[in-house]
Amino acid sequence: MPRQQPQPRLLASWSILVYAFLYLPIAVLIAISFNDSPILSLPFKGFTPRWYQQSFADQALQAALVNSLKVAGSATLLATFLGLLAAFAIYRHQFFGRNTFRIALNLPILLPGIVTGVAMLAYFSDLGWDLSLWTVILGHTVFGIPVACGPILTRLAQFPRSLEEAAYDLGAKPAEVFRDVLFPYLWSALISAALLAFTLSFDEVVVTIFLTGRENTLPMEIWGRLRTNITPEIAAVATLISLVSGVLVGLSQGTQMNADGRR
Amino acid sequence: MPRQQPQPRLLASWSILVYAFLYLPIAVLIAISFNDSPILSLPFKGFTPRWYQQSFADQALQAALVNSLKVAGSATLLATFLGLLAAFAIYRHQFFGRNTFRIALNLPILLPGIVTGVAMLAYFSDLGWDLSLWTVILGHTVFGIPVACGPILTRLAQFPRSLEEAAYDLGAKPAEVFRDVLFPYLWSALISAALLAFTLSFDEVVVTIFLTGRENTLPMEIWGRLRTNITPEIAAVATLISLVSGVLVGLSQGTQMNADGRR
Amino acid sequence: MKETSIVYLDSVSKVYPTAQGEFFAARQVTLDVQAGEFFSILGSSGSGKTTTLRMIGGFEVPEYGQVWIGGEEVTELPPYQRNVHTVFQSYALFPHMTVAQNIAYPLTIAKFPRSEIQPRITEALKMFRIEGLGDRYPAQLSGGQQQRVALARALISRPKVLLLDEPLSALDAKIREEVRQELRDLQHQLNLTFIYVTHDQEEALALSDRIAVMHQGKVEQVGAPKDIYDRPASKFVAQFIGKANFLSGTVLSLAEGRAQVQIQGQVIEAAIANHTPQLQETVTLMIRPENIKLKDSASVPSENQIQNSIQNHIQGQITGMIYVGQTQEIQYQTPLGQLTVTQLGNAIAQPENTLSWNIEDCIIIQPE
Amino acid sequence: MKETSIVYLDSVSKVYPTAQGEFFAARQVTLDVQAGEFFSILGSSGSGKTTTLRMIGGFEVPEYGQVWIGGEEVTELPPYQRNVHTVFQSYALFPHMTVAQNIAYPLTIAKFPRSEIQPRITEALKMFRIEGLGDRYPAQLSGGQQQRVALARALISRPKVLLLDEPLSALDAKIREEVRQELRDLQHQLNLTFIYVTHDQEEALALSDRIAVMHQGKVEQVGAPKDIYDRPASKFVAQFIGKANFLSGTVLSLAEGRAQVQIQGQVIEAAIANHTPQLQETVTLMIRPENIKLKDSASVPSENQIQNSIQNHIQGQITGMIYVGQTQEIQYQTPLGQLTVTQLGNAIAQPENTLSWNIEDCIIIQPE
Repeated sequence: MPRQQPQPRLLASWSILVYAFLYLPIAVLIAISFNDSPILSLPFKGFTPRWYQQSFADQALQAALVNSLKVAGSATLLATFLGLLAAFAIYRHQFFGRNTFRIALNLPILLPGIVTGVAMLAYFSDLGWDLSLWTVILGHTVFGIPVACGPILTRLAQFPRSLEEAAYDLGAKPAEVFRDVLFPYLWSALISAALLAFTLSFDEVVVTIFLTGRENTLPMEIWGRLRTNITPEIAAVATLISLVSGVLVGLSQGTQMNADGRR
Repeated sequence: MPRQQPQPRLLASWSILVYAFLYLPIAVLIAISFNDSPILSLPFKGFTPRWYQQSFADQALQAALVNSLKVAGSATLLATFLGLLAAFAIYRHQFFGRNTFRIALNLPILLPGIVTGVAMLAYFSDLGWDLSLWTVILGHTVFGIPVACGPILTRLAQFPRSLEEAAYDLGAKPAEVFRDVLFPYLWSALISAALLAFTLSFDEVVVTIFLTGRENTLPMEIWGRLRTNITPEIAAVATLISLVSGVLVGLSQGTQMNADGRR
Repeated sequence: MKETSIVYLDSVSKVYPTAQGEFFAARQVTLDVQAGEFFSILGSSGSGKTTTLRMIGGFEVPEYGQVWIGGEEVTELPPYQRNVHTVFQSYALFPHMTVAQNIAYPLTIAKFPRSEIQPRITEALKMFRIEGLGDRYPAQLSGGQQQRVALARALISRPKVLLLDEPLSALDAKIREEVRQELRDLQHQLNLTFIYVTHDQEEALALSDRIAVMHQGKVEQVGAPKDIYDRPASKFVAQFIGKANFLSGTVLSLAEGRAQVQIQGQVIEAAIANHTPQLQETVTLMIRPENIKLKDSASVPSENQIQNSIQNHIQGQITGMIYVGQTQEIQYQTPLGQLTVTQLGNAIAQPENTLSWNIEDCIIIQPE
Repeated sequence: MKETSIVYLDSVSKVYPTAQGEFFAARQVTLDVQAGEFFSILGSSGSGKTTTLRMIGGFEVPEYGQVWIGGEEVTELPPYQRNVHTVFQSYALFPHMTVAQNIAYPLTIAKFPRSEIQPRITEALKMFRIEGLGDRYPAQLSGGQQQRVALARALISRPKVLLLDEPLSALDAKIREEVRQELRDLQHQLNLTFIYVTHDQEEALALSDRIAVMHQGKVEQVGAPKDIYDRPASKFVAQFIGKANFLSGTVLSLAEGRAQVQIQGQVIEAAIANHTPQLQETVTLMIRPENIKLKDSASVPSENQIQNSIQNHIQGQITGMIYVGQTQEIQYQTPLGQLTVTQLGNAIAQPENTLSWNIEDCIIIQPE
């Protein structure tokens, strides 16, 4: 009989508590979204898919979803491209100012959304731009850049410089080195970055409130309704959003880890 | 005469553009906060410290600041402690489920604040708790845990296991190993984690709106005023908040990098 | 054995589950180490040498078998309840403590009074010639100094046994030989028991009283350095420790420690070492390249010495030469096959030569 | 020189700014490499050997001096405009390309037609004995196979010069010697010029036509392996390549390549190599431990041979012995000081002995 190895039980139970604490509210939300009761509360009175059916049929929610996808899609493309540039700049500046650049990049993401919102509103009105989905896209791009830059920079930092040098050595010019060596290497990080930026943009409320014109995004629509009539329909939509966010973030982290493993 | 080394000029100019894009709104905000004009806009009509004086004298802002500090302080302590536990759990589970744990931890931070807010509101009302600063603190702790866990986990992953083993080997029991070896090693990461969690909590609006009772936090107070009277005083307060956030995040990252260098 | 040896491993196995089933990092390892011995565990990476050391130190608990230290069974005791200390490959000095605090740690944790700790630290700093460094932090020390601190820390509480996990591998080649000598002197001086893990055969040969050679989790051979080098138990050991010529042949006859072996139609005489062959068995012979002597073709033994067989000398033709400074390796084509001969310094071989060796230097080994 | 050498470095320096001022990674390095040579750059880490190679490859542009390849100045040309290829220490195979795609890369990038690439890949796979591996990815290969792919890729476009940056350091010790021989054969077969960077003196001695020994950014000596080993230019070179006994004494007289040197009251004769001393100068003598022969005290030379000085033999007493398998190192205390003698195999020294050497093996070197 092989001897049993000791297990860290105390730590395991503690950490289960922490995770339970994190996830309980979400569990309650999901329960409410299937609850056959017209008020946003437990106890559970029976299972119903009614709130989901109702939300799928809702015209205003559909329009808001389309707007959300437009904004998130465009902001993601911009943020990923600019994030790639920023990551390169940080990576190349091996010596002077590398850390300064990195911190400078992360500041905007940690500024209160309310500050970013006020600042951009003032800025756009100075430029004389009308508020529209375009101004929202620009606003989302501002906090999307640092988010997108993160995974790209992480992967870039692991990039073996010798691969690049080998390509140069074998006759490739700078653009060809990027196409043949760097881009295939960064591909998974770009996907991961884009997924993250998309999720954040899709969920954002505060900046959006300041920068949008007449069009509502999905979280804004929910926000608006919460003040008037709080129904379990909201819980259903919130559950769906959580699901999409969860899947996207999971995919993003999975892509990163796969790439790490393969390397 | 030494030969000059080639510089990557194109990349440098591109990255300067990206940073300019990120920081222009903040620059405009700062300019407005010193602008001698009663509307929230440029052009610059002259320098005045008036808006800052006005905001310092504002009783409601002072009360909101005190609330913000209470909430952020308590949430930070809770989040850092629980984040440390979570980081340990992930670190110790070398084999099975390590990545799953890590992803599970990061999900709540990326859920829309609006979803977290609705979910916790429903949860607390089910529990029959009255809304107060305490419910806000719990809400902020939920997204503070993953944020605090990040730097701790990063540092822990670099921890040379042999240090721990050496301490055991020389006669230290588990609690002594933690006190004498692990804690001093993690110290900088804990500071860094706490600073991050504090900043996020201090700036948060969306979850706070759902979970607060009668008391306002500082961003909530600004939020409330933006709907009624938009004055440059708001720009002054926003500038101050940005400054504090910037300093805290800078400190946090600086602490981390110092520790990395010393290691 | 268990009760009298200072360290005794009784058929110890360490198993890890893998996707392909169970992986034995150590398989039925039995070792006994006597007090005062310098005992080395030699093997390449993945041979199980470090796993074995970690089971003695208490960092791994074996799935099967028992670990005895000082006559007591300690198989499942944690490291802090064992009277052995480890010097880690990375030294594992606590980065936030000064040198003096590092060295004092085993005493501090054992709650010795301050007044007793101080003189012992002073003494240790002096003994390891790091007097001036007590207030420095590990990051401010050179590799050699860090190693001294690690040794001082491990020895301050006077353990029965010191475990050393490749303690020289982080040092420069030049310092390494110096420190090697110091280690050996220290062990003699304090009459300590050292269990020393290394992948460097020269280190093991130069330092050890006895060596255990490990391969794929198993102990291949245990013995004194000369024993292992001159009479390796298996082809693996012969190859791992030094260079060797291998010949394959059939046993024709056996007599008192000797065997006649037929190789490519030639008959040569070989000594029997750890492996006793059967008649007609196909065996592997080993001759170390430095044990082959070169003679001019002119001075071959007379006809009646040769009789019917070639016994222990043969004609060869040079096919290659590699100059490596101290020695020169010469490849010969002979009727027995390719043979490599090592010569010292500037000796130069004639284009055609007779190769000869002592019969004791040509031994029969296990064919892996 | 510049025009006829295949690679010529003309007083090249590479400078990095540091907090303490300028750091010279390479300082006035002048090297000329002839077509078809196997030229090694030997040095420890930080000696500037890799920096030098990178300036030839075009990865670093020197602050001072010029780099010439094939008679043209290429100092500031990027790597893709130089007809030299590099085999990197890590091999640097593209992980997302198959073996065949990796090897084809230099041809693909040079826009060769597909029909021309295919047969050359097939030929290369065959030549490097990796026929079956064309469709695998680098991660699926062993270290030795990866190395072959890296070589095949570097050679497919037939460069004038191949730069190799410690190509064997990632391989196991046992495979290393095999691959070493293959590399040497390849270079002979294809009549290539190899510039080979290594920190392993045995590798450099065994492989090279000529070796440049680097130390702290400077070239200490350039010469054939035997030259460098037997007649090192400096104490550093003597120590770095092999083991050496050093003696310090005063020059008494000089005559046709010889000098009489007084050491501790004794006079010995020494050969003059790269450093010609002055009368009364304090010089360093070097004797390789394997060049000292041991004789019984009985067979000392007769009185009239000895005359007044001891010339090249001396009495000694054994103070220590280190067994390292192939050789045995014996420490002697002699009137000249400590001397180490290396003996091959199982030779055993008598407790008291006479040490002697050829006068040519005791040479005067630069005192660092």
